[in-house]
Amino acid sequence: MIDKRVASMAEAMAGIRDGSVVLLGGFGDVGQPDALIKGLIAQGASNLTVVANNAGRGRAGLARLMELGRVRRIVCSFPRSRGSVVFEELYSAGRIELEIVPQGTLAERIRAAGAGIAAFFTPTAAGTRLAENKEQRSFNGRRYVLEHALPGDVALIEAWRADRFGNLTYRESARNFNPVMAMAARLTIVQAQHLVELGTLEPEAIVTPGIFVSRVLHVPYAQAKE
Amino acid sequence: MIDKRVASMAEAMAGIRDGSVVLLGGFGDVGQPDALIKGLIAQGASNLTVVANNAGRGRAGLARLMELGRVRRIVCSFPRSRGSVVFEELYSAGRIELEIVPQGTLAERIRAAGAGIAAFFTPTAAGTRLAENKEQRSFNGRRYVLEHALPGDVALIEAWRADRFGNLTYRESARNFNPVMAMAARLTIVQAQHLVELGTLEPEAIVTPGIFVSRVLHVPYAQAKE
Amino acid sequence: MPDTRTTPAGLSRSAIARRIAEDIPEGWYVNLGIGIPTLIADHVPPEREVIFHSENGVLGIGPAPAPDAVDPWLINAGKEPVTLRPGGAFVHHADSFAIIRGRHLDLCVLGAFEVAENGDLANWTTGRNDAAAAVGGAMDLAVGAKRLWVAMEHTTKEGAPRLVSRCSFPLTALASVLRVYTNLAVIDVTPEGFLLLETAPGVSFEAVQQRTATRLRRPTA
Amino acid sequence: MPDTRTTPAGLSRSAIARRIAEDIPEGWYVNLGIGIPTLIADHVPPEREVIFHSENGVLGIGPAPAPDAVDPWLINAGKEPVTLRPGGAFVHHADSFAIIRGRHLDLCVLGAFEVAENGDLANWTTGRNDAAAAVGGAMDLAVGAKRLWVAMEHTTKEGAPRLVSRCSFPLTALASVLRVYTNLAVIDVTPEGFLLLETAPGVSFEAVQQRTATRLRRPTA
Repeated sequence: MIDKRVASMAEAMAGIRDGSVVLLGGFGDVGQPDALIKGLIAQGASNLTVVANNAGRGRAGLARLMELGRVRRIVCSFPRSRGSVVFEELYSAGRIELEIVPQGTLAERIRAAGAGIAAFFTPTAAGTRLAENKEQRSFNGRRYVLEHALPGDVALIEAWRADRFGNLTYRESARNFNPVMAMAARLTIVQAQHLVELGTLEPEAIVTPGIFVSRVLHVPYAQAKE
Repeated sequence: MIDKRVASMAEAMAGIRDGSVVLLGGFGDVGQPDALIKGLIAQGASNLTVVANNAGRGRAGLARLMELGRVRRIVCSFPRSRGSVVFEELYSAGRIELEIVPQGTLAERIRAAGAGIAAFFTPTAAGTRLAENKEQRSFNGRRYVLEHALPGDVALIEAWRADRFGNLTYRESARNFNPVMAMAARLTIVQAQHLVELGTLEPEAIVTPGIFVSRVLHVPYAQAKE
Repeated sequence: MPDTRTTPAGLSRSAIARRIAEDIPEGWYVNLGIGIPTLIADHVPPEREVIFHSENGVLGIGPAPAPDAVDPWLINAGKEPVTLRPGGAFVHHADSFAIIRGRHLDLCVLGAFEVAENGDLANWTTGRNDAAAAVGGAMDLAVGAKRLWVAMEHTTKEGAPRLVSRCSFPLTALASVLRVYTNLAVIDVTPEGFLLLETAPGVSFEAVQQRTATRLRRPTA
Repeated sequence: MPDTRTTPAGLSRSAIARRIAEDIPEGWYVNLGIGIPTLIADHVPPEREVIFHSENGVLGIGPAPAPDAVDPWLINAGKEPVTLRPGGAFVHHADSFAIIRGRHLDLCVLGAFEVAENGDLANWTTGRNDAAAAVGGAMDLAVGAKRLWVAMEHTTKEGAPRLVSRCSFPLTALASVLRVYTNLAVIDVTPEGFLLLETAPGVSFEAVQQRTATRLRRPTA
């Protein structure tokens, strides 16, 4: 029987290695896999590259992981926002590397990794500072920038419903980066609000088919936001 | 009030011009917009480029459009299949141009057009006859081919349910190329089995949001397959 | 530099938003940036159906919820709670930016630091000691929407013009802005440079020209 | 060329499919090509959960329906009616080929005209007077799946070997095939060329070698 459900956080986090590239779902706090990030903090992997839209807020979650010195490099579109104090401290102290990527290019680079596309030409950032030292080329008289796939070793994903195959649905705007990141990592770990019986999810409405998912941990809301 | 529903086939087909690139949804007969193809035959546009997975079967639908001499060029992955008699006749007589594209490259080129990506590197066909005269480049020791976006002037789409905004769902494997083609044309025309009230379609389960859709024609099944 | 004490105030931020809302017809798909643009939605009458998109994968955003009706899973790109109108839909981030980059939005309205007379936009970083500036979706929106309008104050707080011959700040996108709405005027970007379409009540062409760092043309009609 | 009259028949098409099914463990995501590969699904016992994928956007294909229970909207890539197992899902064509190209399938089994000892695959066109050959999804599957196996008759009907030092037909993909199952043998493609793993009952190594156009190695063990 295929069963991707795991019974404990330790099992969910097993095998994440130092130096991993970790894709973190979420947009701000919404759709962010809070419990798994806590689990990663406890698990101990370090020297990580984190790919996420934001660079953490406050002192918990991703900010805590960074504060512990476990993140060598962050790839994101919006590092500096209200409350990104830990990132600001580390960055001004030269203790974290930053790659800023326009949000759509970030999403598309991750999708490309999941879809087996090595690189693509996007009009975004053409002629700007973020395209410096990148190949630029004109198609039909318009300028484009060559951007490369951005695969992860691990993806941490928040979902709404999951079954034992790892089929997933999301809730409203908590979908955001999660389905794209789920495609793009060798090890995709999901925290799901609800576990449901196989066959319960409507085949037309499954957003992430289980083929992209490695492990599913049941994390009801109260526990996730504790 | 936004209302993309049209009352007649003539209204659905209005403005399709000679020389258009027409994206035709469907995989074999499933998800194929039979009624709209008939409408296009009646509408009269000629010198068309048709982008579809297959090159038509029998003497009706796409085959009929070709037989009438209205298709100058076809872009597809699977031209020669059981029953593709009209295509075979035209092709061996030198009366139709053919571009063969691997099926995944076809889908991705159409998606790229819809997503504003000018070109991308795919491993598919690298080193084969279908990559001749195309740019090839290695990434991480693997060979890739540069493929270009394939936009349409018109897309003809079959959907299961539609509302007045043009939000769409599909039925089972009739989804296939339809959502991708819906994104990639300036004028996207839908034949829908069911028209439903706005707000009836579950926002989490809409596959094609109305932003990609121009017109919706109600074509119940009996009528579509008449 | 003009004397800020004599600068005509022109329109309030809310009035700029209201002015822009007048120009958005029914049926458009629209993305609104942070700042003045966010205020526009409140000025589109509910009977005029305009579909608002947000980068985080929401189509059909409605007004802010009552404080006791906040749905924590439903936010906009500014991370504020929102509602969904009937006919709304959710997509993932790659599809959301396919919508943006693929020229499916009829309109995007962004704030700006500067707009140049060739349509260059600078709105993501002042470039000063700010290597970690947050670009978010601005660059995608600026190149991707069918129409890019800018909503901003005509000058900085210090009175320096924001409509310039060439941007001094790092660019967000080249030659993208089609129109600028400020507290003083509505100005089109044309192949011949800035074209002043209208001024705010009580504001003269000369007052706008004085606060603009490059030549404004007037309609020839 | 070997005399076809004395060619050992070896396994039937169905027996080749059954042999391959033995090597597919529970939990794999598998795409089956047209021909012998299609027969494999019938030989995987239902209690062993293997998830079959089809290019036209179906995950979780089940057995063919009864003739009176055909659902016209549900077909596989061979355009035959199929069923969907519990836990199945539908995706669109770009996502379906993201699954293929993105190395998410554990296995793809295809038919072939020829396989070369370096793993080159030729299975889409004989290249003779056939400029309109149909490639379908073969090239994507061949480069995209984690493992590519081939199922085919060991020789042509005329007795010509299909396992060759270098393909004579136009290639589908370079250096992609990992294993070949034929009516006569199971053969791995290794950096040192073809490695014969087993022969069909009553078939000798020599009989297989005689019908193979390049050298077969035997396991050193």
